[in-house]
Amino acid sequence: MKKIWKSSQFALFFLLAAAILIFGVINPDILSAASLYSLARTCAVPAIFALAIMVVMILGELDMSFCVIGAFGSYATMYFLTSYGYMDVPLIVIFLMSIAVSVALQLVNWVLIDRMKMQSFIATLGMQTFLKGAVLAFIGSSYIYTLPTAAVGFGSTYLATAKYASGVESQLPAAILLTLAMYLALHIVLEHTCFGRKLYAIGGDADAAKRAGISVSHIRFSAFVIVGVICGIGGVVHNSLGRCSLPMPTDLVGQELNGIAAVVLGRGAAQQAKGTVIGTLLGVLLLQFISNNLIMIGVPSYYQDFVTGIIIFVGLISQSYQRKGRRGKLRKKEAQV
Amino acid sequence: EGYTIANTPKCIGISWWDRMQVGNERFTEATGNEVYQSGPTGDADVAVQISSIEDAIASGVDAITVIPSDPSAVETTLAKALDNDIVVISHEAEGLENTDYDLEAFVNEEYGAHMMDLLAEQMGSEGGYVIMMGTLTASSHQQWTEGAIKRQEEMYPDMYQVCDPVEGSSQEASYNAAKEVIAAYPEIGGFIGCDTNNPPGIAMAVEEAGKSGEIAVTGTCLVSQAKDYLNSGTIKTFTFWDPADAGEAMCALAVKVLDGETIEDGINLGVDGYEACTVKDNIIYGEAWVDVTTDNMGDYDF
Amino acid sequence: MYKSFYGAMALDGMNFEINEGEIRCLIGENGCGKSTMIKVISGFHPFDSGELYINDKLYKKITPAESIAEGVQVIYQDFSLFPNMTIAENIMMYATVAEGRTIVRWKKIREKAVEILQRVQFEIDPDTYVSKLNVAQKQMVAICRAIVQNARLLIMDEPTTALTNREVERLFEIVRRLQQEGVSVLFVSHKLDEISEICDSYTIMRNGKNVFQSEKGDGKMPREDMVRYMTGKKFTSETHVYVKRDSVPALKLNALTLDGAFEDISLSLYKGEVLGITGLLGCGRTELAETLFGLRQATGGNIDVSGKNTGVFRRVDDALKNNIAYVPEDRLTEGLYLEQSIADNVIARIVRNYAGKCGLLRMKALKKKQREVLSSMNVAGMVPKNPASSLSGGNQQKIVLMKWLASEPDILILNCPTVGVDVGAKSDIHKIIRDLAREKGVAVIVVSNDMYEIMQTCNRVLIMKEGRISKELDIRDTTMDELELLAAE
Amino acid sequence: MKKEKSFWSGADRDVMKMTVITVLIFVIMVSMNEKFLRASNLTSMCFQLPELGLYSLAMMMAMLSGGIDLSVVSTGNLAAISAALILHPAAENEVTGGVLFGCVILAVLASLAVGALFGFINGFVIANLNVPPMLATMASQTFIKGISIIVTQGKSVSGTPEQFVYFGSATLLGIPYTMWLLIVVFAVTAVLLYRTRFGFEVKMVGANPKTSHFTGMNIKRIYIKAYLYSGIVSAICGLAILMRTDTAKADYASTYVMQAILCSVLGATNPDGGTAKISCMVLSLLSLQFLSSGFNMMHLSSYFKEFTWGLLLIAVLSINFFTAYIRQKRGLHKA
Ligand SMILES: Nc1ncnc2c1ncn2[C@@H]1O[C@H](COP(=O)(O)OP(=O)(O)OP(=O)(O)O)[C@@H](O)[C@H]1O
Ligand SMILES: Nc1ncnc2c1ncn2[C@@H]1O[C@H](COP(=O)(O)OP(=O)(O)OP(=O)(O)O)[C@@H](O)[C@H]1O
Ligand SMILES: [Mg+2]
Ligand SMILES: [Mg+2]
Repeated sequence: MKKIWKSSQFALFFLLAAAILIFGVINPDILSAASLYSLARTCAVPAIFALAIMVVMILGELDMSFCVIGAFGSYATMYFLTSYGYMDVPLIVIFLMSIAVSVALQLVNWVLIDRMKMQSFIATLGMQTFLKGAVLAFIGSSYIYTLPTAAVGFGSTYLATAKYASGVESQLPAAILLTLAMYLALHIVLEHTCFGRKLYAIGGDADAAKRAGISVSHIRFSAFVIVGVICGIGGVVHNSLGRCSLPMPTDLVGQELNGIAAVVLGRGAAQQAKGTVIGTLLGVLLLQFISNNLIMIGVPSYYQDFVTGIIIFVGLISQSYQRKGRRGKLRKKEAQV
Repeated sequence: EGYTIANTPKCIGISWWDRMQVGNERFTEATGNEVYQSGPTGDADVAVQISSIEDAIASGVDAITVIPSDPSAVETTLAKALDNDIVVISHEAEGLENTDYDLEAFVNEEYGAHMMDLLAEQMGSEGGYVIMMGTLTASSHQQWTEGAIKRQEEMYPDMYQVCDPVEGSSQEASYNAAKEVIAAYPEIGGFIGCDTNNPPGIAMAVEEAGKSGEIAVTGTCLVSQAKDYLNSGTIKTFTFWDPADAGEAMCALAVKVLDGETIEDGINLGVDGYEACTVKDNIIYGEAWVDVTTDNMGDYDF
Repeated sequence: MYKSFYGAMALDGMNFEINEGEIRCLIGENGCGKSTMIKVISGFHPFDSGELYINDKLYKKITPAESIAEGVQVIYQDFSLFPNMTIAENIMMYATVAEGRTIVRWKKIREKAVEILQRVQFEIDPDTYVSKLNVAQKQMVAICRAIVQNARLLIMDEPTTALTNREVERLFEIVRRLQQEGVSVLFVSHKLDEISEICDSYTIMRNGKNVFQSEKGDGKMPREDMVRYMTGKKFTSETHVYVKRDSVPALKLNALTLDGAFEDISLSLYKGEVLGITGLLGCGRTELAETLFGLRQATGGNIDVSGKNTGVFRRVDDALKNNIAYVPEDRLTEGLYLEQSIADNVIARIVRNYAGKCGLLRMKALKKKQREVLSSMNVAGMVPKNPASSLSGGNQQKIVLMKWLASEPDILILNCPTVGVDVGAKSDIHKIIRDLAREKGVAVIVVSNDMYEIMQTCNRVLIMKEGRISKELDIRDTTMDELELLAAE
Repeated sequence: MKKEKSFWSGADRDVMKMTVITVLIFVIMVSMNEKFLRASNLTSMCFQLPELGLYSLAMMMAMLSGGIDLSVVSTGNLAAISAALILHPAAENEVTGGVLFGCVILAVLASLAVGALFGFINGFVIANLNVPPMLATMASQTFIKGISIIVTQGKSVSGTPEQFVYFGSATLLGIPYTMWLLIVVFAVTAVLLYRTRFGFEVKMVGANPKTSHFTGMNIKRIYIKAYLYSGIVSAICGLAILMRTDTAKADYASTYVMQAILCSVLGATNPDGGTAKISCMVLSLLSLQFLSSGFNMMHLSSYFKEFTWGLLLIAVLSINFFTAYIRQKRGLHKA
C-alpha cells in the first residue's frame, strides 16, 4: 500500500480512476467494453505521439515540431505512392518510407539542437513554422482521398467488436496493438537498457553525462532517430485508421501541446525523472478519456471547452497537492527518527 | 492590361478552397485578368484573414472577393476597401454591409432547410437528429443550422433534436463526436453535417457502429470525400455547391462592376448555376446547390 | 599542457606528474586552473597543445571514456551527479557505462551501491533521488561513485568542502587504504591543514603554471610556504577582538525551536560581535540560520531584535524588516544569478529601497549606489556587465557579500562563507567580516565547520549537537584542536 | 552614455543583430516591390501590428518570469466579448453624450477587469500551487475560451457604438489610434522593465527563483504580477481588436498564440526566463510584419509567410552559433 502511495503516478492513477468512476455513475455505458474499445481507438494516435515527445523530454529538451514531422512523413509517403500509382505496396513499405522521411527531419532537429547548440524549444518552433509553410508552398495542400490499399486494410482491421447497452457497435482496431507494442518496447529500452539510462543521464545533466564517458552527441543522435521512427509510425497510423483522417499537410499541427501535457501530467508528483512510459500512458488516457466522454455524460457542446479546462486544472492542482502533502509527510517521518 | 483581383477565403490549404482556386484560374485563363488567393493557412482564423485583406488593399488591387469566416468581423476592413475605390464582392456573407454585392450560391436559411428536407426524406420524417457544425463559431453554419431547425419545426413535427449542435472541426473530430453521440443517444436517426469534413466522419462512425442504413447521414460534402460512403450506401445523398463556380462567378461579377455594367435581376454571370440570378438589394442569389447521389457523382470529380 | 578558453589561457605550460601509490596535492588560488587541469586529464575538455601520458601511453587527445578505461576516476568540484536518478544508480553509472552492457542489471547495481555505502558508513536510502539531497550528501555520493570503481588514479577536486571532520577522517582512511593498494591520488583542496595531513607531495599552481613541485617524501611543508608559493604574498593570521558597546543584544533568541531540526536554542548576540556556530552535519545549524532569516518558520520560542520581541519570523520579509542579511550555503543556486550581470547581482537586494514616486526607481541614486558597491571590494578582473558566471568561486562569493552589504545590515548571518574559496580570497573575506563587526558594529553570525575560519573571525563560538547548543566558548580560551575535538565528539 | 546603457541591458549584440536583419528585410522588400513604400502600405501595416504586438508583449512578460502564457488570446477575446456585451446594447439604444461615454468607460473597465482576473488566476495557480506554467495556462486557455463560447453561444458579438469603432479606423498624425496604443504599451512596458522595482525583480525571478527567494523577493507576488500584466495587456489587445473590427468572438486570432511565442523568442526573450529586450521585440515585430505584408503584396501565397518566419527564427539562432564559433576560433576574449 505504502509503495503504491509512494509511486509517483499515484495521483494520476487516482485521478483517472475517479474520473472513470464519476463518469460511470452518470452514464454506466461508459464502463462497458464498447466504450473501452472506443477509448482505445481514440487514444491510439495521441499515445504514439506522446511517446515521441516523451523521449525528447527525457533528454531534457522540448520539441514543438514532432506532430508536423509525423504528419509530413506520412503525407509525403502517401503523396508519392498515390501520385505514382503504387497503390498496392505492402504495409511495411509505407511505414518504412514514412519513417525515413520523419527520421531525416528529426535529424535536422538534432543538428540544430546538438551540433549548433540551439535552445530546443525555439529551434523546433522555427522548424514547425518553417516546415508547415514549406510543405504547403512547395509540395501541395490538398487531401489525398484514396490511400494505398494496405493502409486502408490496416486501418480497418479490427480485433474485437462489442456492443453498448443500446446495441450500438464499437470496434477495437488492430492498430492499438502497434501502440501497445511501442509502449512495451520503449519501456524496456528506457528502464532496462544501458541506452535508456544514458538518455535519462543526459536529461539529468549533460555535462555530467559527458564526464561519465557517455558520448552525448551519439546518444542524442540515436534518440532523435527513435523519435523520428515514432513520428513516422504515428503519422501512418493516424492516416490509415479507418480512412478517417485523410492525409493533409497541416494535419495534427497544434497537437504538440496536448502531447506535452500528457507527458508532464504523467511525470507524476514526486517523479524526478523527466518522463516515464507508464506515466505518459496514464496522462494520455486521462486527457482522452475526458474529451472522449463529455458528450456521453451529457455535457452540452457549448460547455465542453469549459469543462475540459476545469478538469485539467483540477487534475494539475490535485497533483501539486499530493506533492506538497508528501513533502510534509517526509518531514514528519524524519523528525521521528 | 487587366484587373487584379484578390481572393481572400476563410482559409487556404484545404480541398474546398483549393477548388475555388481552380475557378480563379479558369477565370484568369478565360479573361486575362489576374486573380490571386491569400488567407490563413490551416486554421480559419479571421484575424489572419483581415490581415490578408489589409495587405490586398495596400497593394492596390482592383477588386477583392471575400468569403469571411465571420462577416461582422471584416466589416470595418472592407469599409476601408470601399473607401479606396476597390470593388468588394462577398460570398457566404448575407447581411454584410460593406460590400458592393454579396453573391450567394443560395439563400442560407433555404440551404439549411434544404439539408433538412434531404434528411427528413431519408428518415421518413420522424426520429431524432443532430446537427454537426465545423466550428460552433462559424457564422454560415450557424445560419444553416437555424434554417434547418426552423424547417423541421414547421414541416416535420415528428422529428426532434436529440442534443445541441455538436462540433467537428476535422474529419477525425467529426468521427469522434459522432461516435459519442451514437453511443449516448442510441435513438438517433440522422445527422446533418455542415462542414465538408462532417459527413465522411459521421458516416464512418455510423458504419463502425453497425448502423449503416439505419442512421441517415447528409449535409455538405465533396464527392472525393464522400465517395466511399456513397458507394457503401451510408450516405445516400448530400448537397454542396461548387466553390470553383462560386469563385469564378465572383470574379466575373467583380469585373462587371468594375466595367460599370448595370447589375439587375436575371443577370447572367456565365457560370453554371449563376446564369439567371435573383438580385435583391445588393445580394445576388444563384441556384447553385447540387444534390449528389450515386447517379451523378461521376460528374464532380473533386 | 596548454589550454585556453576564448583566448584566455587557463593552462599555460602546466607540467606535472604523479606516481603510483602517491597522494599528491594540487593547490592554488581560485581560478588558477586546477579544475581545468583535471578536466583535461579526464577528457572533458580537449587541450590545445602539450602531451598527456597515462601509464606511459601518450595521448594527443583523450575522451572521457578512454580516460575512465585507463583507470582515472574523478570527484568533480560540482559533483556531476544526475539529479533525476537515485543514489544507487548514480553511484553505479560510470561502471554501467564502462561495462558497455546492453541490459541494466538493477539488482546488482543496488547490491553494490549498498555495499559501498556501508563501506564509507554513509547511512541513507539508496533509492532516494539525488535532487533531494543536500550538498554534503551529494558530495558523499560523488565520493562513493569514484571509489566504487577500481581506479588507478583517483582525482578529487575539493572533495571535503561540505563534509565535517568525522567524515573527512573516514574519507582519509579510505584514501590511505587505496594508496596501500597502489592507487595514486590527486587531491585538490583549499584547506591547507587537511592537505598537510593526507598528502605525500605537493604541486602548487599559479596562473595556469606550476610554480612548485615537491618530490614524494620531501616531507611536510609549512603553511606559510604554501601560501607564499600560491599567492606570492604573505598572510598573517589575525583574530577578532570584540569590545562590548551595547547593553541590549542586537539579536536574542529565547528557546527557539524548530521541530525535527533544533530545540530550545537561546543566545544573545551583541553589536560588533562575531559569533561562530559549528557542529556536525545534521546538527541543525543550517536550519537555525535559515530560521533566523525567515526561510523556515520556527515552531516555538521567540526572537528579540534590539530588545524588541518580534515573535518568530514567518517569511523572509520579516527578517528583512529587521535588517538581517543572510549569505547562503550554496552560492551557485541560492546566492547568485549566474547568467545575470554582476552589476545586477549586487543590487538585487537593494533595488526595493530605491522605489520612488509611482513605483519608479530613482535611477541616478541607484546607479551611484551600484558603482559604490562595485568598488567597495577588490575583485580582480571584474567587468560589471559580464555575467556572474564569469568569475571564480572566491570572487563569486564576494559578489554575494556585496549584494548583502549594500543593504547595510545590522545583523549578518553567513553560512559557510568560504567553501571552496582560496586562501587569498578567504583571508580577504575574513578581513571584511572582522571590519564589519569592528567598524560598522554589525552583529555577525558565522556558521561554519572550518575551525580555522572560526578562529580567524569569531570572538565567541557555539557548538551544536543534535539540535541543541552543547557548548559555548570564548575564542581566546580555546584552540583549533580543542574546537575540532569538541565538535566531533 | 554608452556605459550607462550597458549597465542595464548588458551586451547589446542582440539589438544590433536584429537591427541589421530588420533593415535587410526592409530593403529586400522595398527593392522587390515598388508598392511597399507607399504610405497606404505603411498605414496598413500599422493597422496590423497592434494585435500581434500586444499579444507578444503579454507573452514576453510571462516568458521573462520563466513561464509562458498560452491563454493570452482567449483572455483577450473574453475581455473583448465583455466589452462588446456592454457596448452593444448602448449602440442599440442609441445612447449619446455622457451616457455613451459612461458606457465606454464601463466597457473598458469591465474588459480590463476580466483580463486582470484571469491573469491573476494564472499567476496564483502557478505561484502557489506549483503547476508548470505551460500546463496551467493551457488549461486556463481552454476554459476561458469555454466561458466565451457559453456566453456567446459561439457567435460573434458586434454592433458597438460608432464613436467607439471610430478609434479603430481613425488615425492621428497619420498613425492609427490602435498603433498609438501599441506604442504607449511598449513605452510603459519599457519603463516597467527598466525603471521599476517590479521590472528588475521579475527578471531576477525569471533568472533564478531560488536565489530571489533567498534575497528576500516575494516571488509569489512577482509571478502573480507578471501574469496580471499579461492578462491586462491581453485585454487591451482585445479592446483594440474590438475597436478595429467591431466584433468580439471566442476564437478570434487563435493562431496568434504560436505567433506571439515566435515573435517573443525572435525578439531575444529567453524562454527559460531572465532576459527580455524591448528594442528587440520592436524589431522582431517589424521584421515579421515586413515579411508578411511583403509577400502578400507580391501576391505570393501566405504559405511563404510561415515558411520565411520559421526560416528567420532558425537563421537568427544560426547567426548566434556562427558568431560564437568564429569568435572562439579567432580567440578573441570578449565574453
Ligand atoms: N568553460 C569555461 N569557459 C571559459 N572559461 C573557463 C571555463 N572553465 C574555466 N574557465 C576559466 O579558466 C580559469 C581556471 O578555472 P578553474 O576552474 O580551472 O580554476 P580552479 O583552479 O579550479 O579554481 P577553484 O579553486 O575556484 O575551483 C578561470 O579563470 C576560469 O574562469
Ligand atoms: N527539508 C527538510 N524538512 C524537514 N526536516 C529536514 C529537512 N532537511 C533536513 N531536515 C532535518 O533537519 C536536521 C538537520 O539537517 P541538515 O543535514 O541540513 O543539518 P546541517 O546542520 O545543515 O548540517 P550541515 O550544515 O553540516 O550540512 C536533520 O535532522 C534533518 O533530518
Ligand atoms: Mg576548481
Ligand atoms: Mg546543511
